[in-house]
Amino acid sequence: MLNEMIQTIPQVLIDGLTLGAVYAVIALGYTMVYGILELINFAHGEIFMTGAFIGTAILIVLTGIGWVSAVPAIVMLITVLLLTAILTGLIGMGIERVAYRPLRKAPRLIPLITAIGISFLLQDIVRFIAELKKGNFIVTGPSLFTNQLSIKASSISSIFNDASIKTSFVIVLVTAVIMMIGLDFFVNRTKWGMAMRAVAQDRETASLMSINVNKVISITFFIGSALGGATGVLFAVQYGTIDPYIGFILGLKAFTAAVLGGIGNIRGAMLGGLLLGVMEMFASANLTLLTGGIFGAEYKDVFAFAILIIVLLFKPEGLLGKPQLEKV
Amino acid sequence: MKTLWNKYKQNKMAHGIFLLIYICVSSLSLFMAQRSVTAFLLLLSSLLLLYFTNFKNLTKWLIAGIVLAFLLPFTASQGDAYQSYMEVATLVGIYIAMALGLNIVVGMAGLLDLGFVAFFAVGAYTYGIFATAQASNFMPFGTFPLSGESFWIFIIFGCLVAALFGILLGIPVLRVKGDYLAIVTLGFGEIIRIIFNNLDRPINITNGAMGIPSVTPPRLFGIDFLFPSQFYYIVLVILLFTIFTVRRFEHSKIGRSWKAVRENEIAAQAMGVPLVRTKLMAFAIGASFSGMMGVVFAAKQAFVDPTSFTLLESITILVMVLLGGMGSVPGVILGAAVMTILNLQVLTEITNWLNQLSMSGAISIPDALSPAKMQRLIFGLLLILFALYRPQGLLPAKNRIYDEKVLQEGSGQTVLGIATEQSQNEKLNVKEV
Amino acid sequence: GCGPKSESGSLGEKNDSTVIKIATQTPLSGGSATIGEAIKLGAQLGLDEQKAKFKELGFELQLVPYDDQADPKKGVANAQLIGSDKAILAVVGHFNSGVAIPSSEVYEKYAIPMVSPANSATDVTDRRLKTVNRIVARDDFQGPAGAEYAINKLNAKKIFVVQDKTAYGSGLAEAFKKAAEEKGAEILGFEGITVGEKDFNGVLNQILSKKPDLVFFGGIYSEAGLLIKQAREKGIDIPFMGGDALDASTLVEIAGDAVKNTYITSLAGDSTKSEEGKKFIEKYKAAFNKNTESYSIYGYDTMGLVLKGIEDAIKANDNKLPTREQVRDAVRGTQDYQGVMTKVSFDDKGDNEFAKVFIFSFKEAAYPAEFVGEVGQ
Amino acid sequence: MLQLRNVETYYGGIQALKGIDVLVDKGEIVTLIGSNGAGKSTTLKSVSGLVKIQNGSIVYNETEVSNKPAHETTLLGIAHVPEGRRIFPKLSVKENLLMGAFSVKNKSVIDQRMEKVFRYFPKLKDRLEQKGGTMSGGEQQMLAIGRALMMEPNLLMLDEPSMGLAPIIVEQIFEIIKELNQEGITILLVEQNAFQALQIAHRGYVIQTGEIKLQGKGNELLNNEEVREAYLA
Amino acid sequence: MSILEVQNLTKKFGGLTANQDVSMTVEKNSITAVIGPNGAGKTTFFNMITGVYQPTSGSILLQNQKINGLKPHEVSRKGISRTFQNIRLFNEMSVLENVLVGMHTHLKAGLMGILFNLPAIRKEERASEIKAYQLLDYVGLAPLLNEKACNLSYGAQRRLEIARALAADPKVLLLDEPAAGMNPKETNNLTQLITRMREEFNLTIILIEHDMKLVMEISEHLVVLDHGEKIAEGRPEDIRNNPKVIEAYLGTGAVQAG
Ligand SMILES: Nc1ncnc2c1ncn2[C@@H]1O[C@H](COP(=O)(O)OP(=O)(O)OP(=O)(O)O)[C@@H](O)[C@H]1O
Ligand SMILES: Nc1ncnc2c1ncn2[C@@H]1O[C@H](COP(=O)(O)OP(=O)(O)OP(=O)(O)O)[C@@H](O)[C@H]1O
Ligand SMILES: CC(C)C[C@H](N)C(=O)O
Ligand SMILES: [Mg+2]
Ligand SMILES: [Mg+2]
Repeated sequence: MLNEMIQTIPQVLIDGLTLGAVYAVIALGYTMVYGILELINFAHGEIFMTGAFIGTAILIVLTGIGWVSAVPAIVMLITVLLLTAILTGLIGMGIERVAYRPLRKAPRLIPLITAIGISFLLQDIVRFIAELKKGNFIVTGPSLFTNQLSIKASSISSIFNDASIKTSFVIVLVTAVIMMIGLDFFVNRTKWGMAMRAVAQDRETASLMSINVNKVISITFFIGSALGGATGVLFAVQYGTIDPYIGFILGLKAFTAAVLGGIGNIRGAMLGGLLLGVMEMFASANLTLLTGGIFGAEYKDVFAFAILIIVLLFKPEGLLGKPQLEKV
Repeated sequence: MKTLWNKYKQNKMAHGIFLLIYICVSSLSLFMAQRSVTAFLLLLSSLLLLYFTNFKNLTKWLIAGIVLAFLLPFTASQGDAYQSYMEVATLVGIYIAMALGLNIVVGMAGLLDLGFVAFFAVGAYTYGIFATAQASNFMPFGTFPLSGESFWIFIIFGCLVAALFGILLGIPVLRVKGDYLAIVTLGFGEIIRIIFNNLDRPINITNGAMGIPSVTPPRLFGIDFLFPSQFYYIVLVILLFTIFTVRRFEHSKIGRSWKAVRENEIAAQAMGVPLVRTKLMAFAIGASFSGMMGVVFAAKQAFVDPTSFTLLESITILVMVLLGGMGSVPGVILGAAVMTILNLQVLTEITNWLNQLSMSGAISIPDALSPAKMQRLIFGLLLILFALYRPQGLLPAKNRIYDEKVLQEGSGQTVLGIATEQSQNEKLNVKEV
Repeated sequence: GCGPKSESGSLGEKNDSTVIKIATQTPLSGGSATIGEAIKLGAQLGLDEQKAKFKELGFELQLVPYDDQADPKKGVANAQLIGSDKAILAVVGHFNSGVAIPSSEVYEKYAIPMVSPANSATDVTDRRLKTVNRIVARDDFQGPAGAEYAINKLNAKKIFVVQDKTAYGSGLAEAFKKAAEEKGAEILGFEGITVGEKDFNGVLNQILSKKPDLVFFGGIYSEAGLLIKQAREKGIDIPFMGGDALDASTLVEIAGDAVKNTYITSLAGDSTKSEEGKKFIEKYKAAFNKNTESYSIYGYDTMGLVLKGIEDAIKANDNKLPTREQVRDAVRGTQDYQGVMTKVSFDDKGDNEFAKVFIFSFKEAAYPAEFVGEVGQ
Repeated sequence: MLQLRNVETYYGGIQALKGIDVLVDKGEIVTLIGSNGAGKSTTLKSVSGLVKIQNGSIVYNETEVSNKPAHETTLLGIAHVPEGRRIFPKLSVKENLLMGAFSVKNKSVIDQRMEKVFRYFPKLKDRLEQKGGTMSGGEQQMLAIGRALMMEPNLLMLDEPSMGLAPIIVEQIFEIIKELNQEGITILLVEQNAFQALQIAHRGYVIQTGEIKLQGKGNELLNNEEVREAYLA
Repeated sequence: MSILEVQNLTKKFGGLTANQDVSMTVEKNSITAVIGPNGAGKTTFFNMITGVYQPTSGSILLQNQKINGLKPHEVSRKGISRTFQNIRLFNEMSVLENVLVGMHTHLKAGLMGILFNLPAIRKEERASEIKAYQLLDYVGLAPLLNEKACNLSYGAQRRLEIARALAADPKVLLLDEPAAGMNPKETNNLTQLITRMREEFNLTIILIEHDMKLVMEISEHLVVLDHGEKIAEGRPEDIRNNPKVIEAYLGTGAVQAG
């Protein structure tokens, strides 16, 4: 039994990391917005979904005019990523403007209502457009990367099986890491990043430092949503098929990941995402083995949530979160 | 104009007359126009009007009781739409009770709970399993399904089991704070749902995803409860009990300690409020209402399956609380009623109407925009508008107003710290605003 | 709508014909809206075609589509609305068995006949409600039919079963598993996935290491498409098999080339085969500017059957508006109704005696798949 | 330099300022004193733009600044050290100081200003990497003033800089205020510690429930019977 | 007779020692002041006594009973009540309700009693409302009883904290910088209130304060902390002239002012 588990580990790890990378980058968006506004932006999952659709639409259009075959896939990907990021970034900014800004002084949980409202709106609007254009809201985009690489894990040790990966996996992972490092640098090393952190801690005082708080919050939403949208593109590239309802579950998982890593913490979001992905993949591949068939793959979320709860019990602020000791 | 309005505001008589006329007109119109949702809603909103009158509490309760127990069912009963109104009214009652339960947890104790529907599920399954043959899969003794008479005991049972689960969930709560709590409860809710969805193996307890069909209907004095118009009364009774209980708690030592914990944990502890116990109590009591309604729901649907207990459901209940006004009992009642009626009746009717228009060719809509699919969109829009225009909730929470005169009087007869036996406390007249 | 009494029907009714409404209840929004929509449109086409005929009888036909959102609670609440609209004489629906079961408890109370174009779960008719009928095969017929084909024709000895943990998916998977075991195959695994998720590599890794001859999937096309696609990417090139819910063009769209070597047991035959089928497809396309789904034609046939029942009831009632009970009994009494796709005779439970299971194979990435066999009762 | 005319400010329905007139000339130290809730902080907030005024006008260096948002008034050279210090707790001391010079692009200017801050508060130089939130109350107050100085303001508004500080620190703070003023910074000071505030102020205003009750030279007010009775007793 | 005894109390936060071996004895019915520079560990000291922080080592005895290790609400039950340096009221609750929460430990109402609205519970509730009102009257907040706590002015909030603490009927009352943010006049009033309270409620009071005038005026005993350690202890006159205290804390000006 153990043998079987170990054999599949390289593959499980790779699959888990792919999924985890997607969780992680979505989690970054949650964490950023949360870090500044203490607002769980429940519409973030839908922004991710919108990004996936925008990206796919751009790809389809570009394919239509024969661009895709003319340029290398990677150039193509970067173009689509950037375009989508800008568009979803703008959408995010707009959402903040309409649905969150008027509620800054309202009780803390009220923006939750508008967030849910926005989610429903985005889902249906995207669905309308997709159905109008394609007659079906489940959309499969052109695939950019189809190569399979094989990792000879068995050459490391014979207890491992070989693993295969899509080239897109490498691209997803690399992009995700670049995004995280970029974001980390931006927030911790640049003046605007510092302004964001200042706004997060004390908006009023930040405005006394000549910081235009509204602008900073807009920028935060822009970046968070741009990341979300870009992740949507990565997702579409990796999994091929999207529908207007992908945002809900993925958003939920990503939010969980953000909390697991310590919400508000950028590296935490990354760690939480990757961990959650690997955990889930491990559970669905091995739970049956581990429990002798009593609990199967369908319990993978129970497994993941149980671990989350256990982690929070021992480290209530998440893995990388700093304990928020209230000075009494 | 303004003075007239002010006069009106102070005059009980005027209130009474206006209300009476209103109720008469709306019930008459419901009586006459049986398919009219508008009339039905108008009659329901007489309760809202009633809430704004300055009658004594007892009077208000009496009038509300008459409207709900007699007038509404009677006037609606004359036509075909009767059962569908009662179905909506029953579901409204169920959601109100749940929202009131969640309001204790979120609104009063300030604990963000995103897995609240789990308790509802627990209640529903408790009855569903024993009121069908399902229980014989794992219970070697006893004959199942239990008879419909057992339903009444199961209401209490569901209440207790849900409270127990509330405490179970509460235990992690002791350490986790704020939005972390949200995710822990969310996880808990999902865990419960997934477990119910999979407990057909190794022993078939919940029948898994297939759900449990043909749940025995409740039975009283040889009468089976089959129709919404019958369940309506069960729900009404439980709901009254719930409101009554919540009101009691709200203005008691326990209710105050919930709010104190919400406002400032550290100060609350320093004032002798035990954090753990207080929070657990909020979870348990909040859960118990859901548990009871879960039992009713299982009996009403005659079918229990895990898809009724998704995260979206928890979020919906939370939105009811937020929309109505966190911590405000009347607000939450209104919020739950508005959300449920919107979702189940108004939106369906609107889209049906639009649909007829488009089918009869009055307006032409591309298929992708078919009105039948627009419910969620409209719902989303409404949510945003509500939140933007009533950010404090429809009826924001208010503190109890104490009458200074009475307190002063009372003080005259007591020495600081020691209340004398004969202090005429009964006179203490507490008003709600 | 908010109009006056229902008997007088809806807006702007000038002539004296009585309105008869037929409701559909299917998911029009949410993840499985494609087929829900297809059923509705099929039914709509069926109804539109017969409007003239009923006009002559002095009745005006109207379709009232309800969106059950694949949610039992919504289904039940809609059912109450349907029940209280006296003009509604029958229901075409549902798509999900999980919604059909509780909703039909309500129909039964109002004696509104329901005919399902899609629900295959055994509990739908096993509760022996007078109002509940279906024209498709049951899962305990479909599952074994698949098992039979997998073992005898595809030579599968070791089978891995995946299901989506919904009422439909697990019911079908259980039925398949049971039959396959009886027929001597070894079940290597019985795993669940989550509806709405997009990454099934975890379960696929199990399949990879267990090396079965065939994978059976109990679930819906959207997950199936991804499952198959991801399996092929992992190099799992054994046959996949699934049930009626895979019979949708979207499956091919999602899986692309990967769909090759996939077998489905369908409740709907190949409509392109017959002349009438082809005609239907054309009409449908002309009316809605959309391609048919397999269930479109079932929506159409169901509507035809329902209207036939109503017509019979009208005739039996001296050309007057029949009661719901009369319609209910007339529908249940259907014998040898010949639809475009299927023939229907209801037994005492409301199951169709002529229901068949058809087996299709995807030889290439095109929908519909190639017909390879059928199994009757 | 700064002139408030008939300023009225509301919090929701509550009127906190009922039409006050205050004048601060260049190079002065002007102090506002008054009991709790009199509206002292609100006056400062009205000037810096943290709250909106309903009525009246605020003119700074001939520019109308009424209802300009805070991030714009600060650019004009008005620095506001808010009540309760309001350090960014999770930013380091250095970052807190840098926030003060947020609008400055030139790096060498920033360095120069920082050196100047260290001249007043050498203690900060040793703690550059410490998180603001972990500093003691006195240190935080220094940091808050230092942060405001990074803006190189013409007008420095201080809201109760001595609150909660040890007597020895209070003394230091008042010394520093005097020093800053001598360097040419105009100062508007709100204090509960009326005794010390009036001692260093050129002029003072007594504010009560949103209205100016008295005004005059610092030492005049110090010796005014009414003032002694109400605030110094 | 001593009511509270603290022995070798030490508190470490990671590397930082906030209190180091602090010992002291508090006489029943006395007013003791704890003073010291910012960050000396005064508030931390209060936090340990009230159970908010657990001491790293050392012990706290209330009437010869060990109370360290108890949770804050248990300490409160034992008869220690406090106010907070940074005001911690129940902001959204009314002024009267704030005081009612203070009485929490003394109310007997249980789940069933509340549910069935038993007469005894009703009576208790009414009596407690009256008592709360009297306490508000005592600190001069009676007319504001229905205001939300957060709408009160700063000084009023401090007084409300005191009323709330008194409602618990404590034996020992801890006040953390009660005069902060008050002008001299208000401080004077507070001084009188504190003295009166001690008499009328038979209290032992420990207070932290930076206002030397107040401290010197009302306290019988002073404890000076610096860097977490006790550097001096004694009567006000002695402390005022203690060079160590002057250097670390008082400075030269304050001595004159007081
Ligand atoms: N955010 C607010 N919301 C509502 N009312 C407020 C707010 N801030 C201040 N107030 C009210 O405005 C009035 C003036 O307050 P302000 O803070 O200006 O007083 P202050 O003179 O600075 O008092 P203190 O000495 O306590 O700081 C007070 O009555 C106060 O209660
Ligand atoms: N929860 C905590 N975590 C880490 N350090 C803390 C904590 N609480 C207090 N400290 C540190 O302990 C030291 C003593 O703090 P304390 O609040 O007791 O000082 P204080 O004497 O009350 O000062 P002040 O007069 O400014 O209120 C300070 O250096 C403070 O930063
Ligand atoms: C089309 C299918 C997914 C429907 C399924 N046969 C059911 O009964 O739910
Ligand atoms: Mg102030
Ligand atoms: Mg302190």
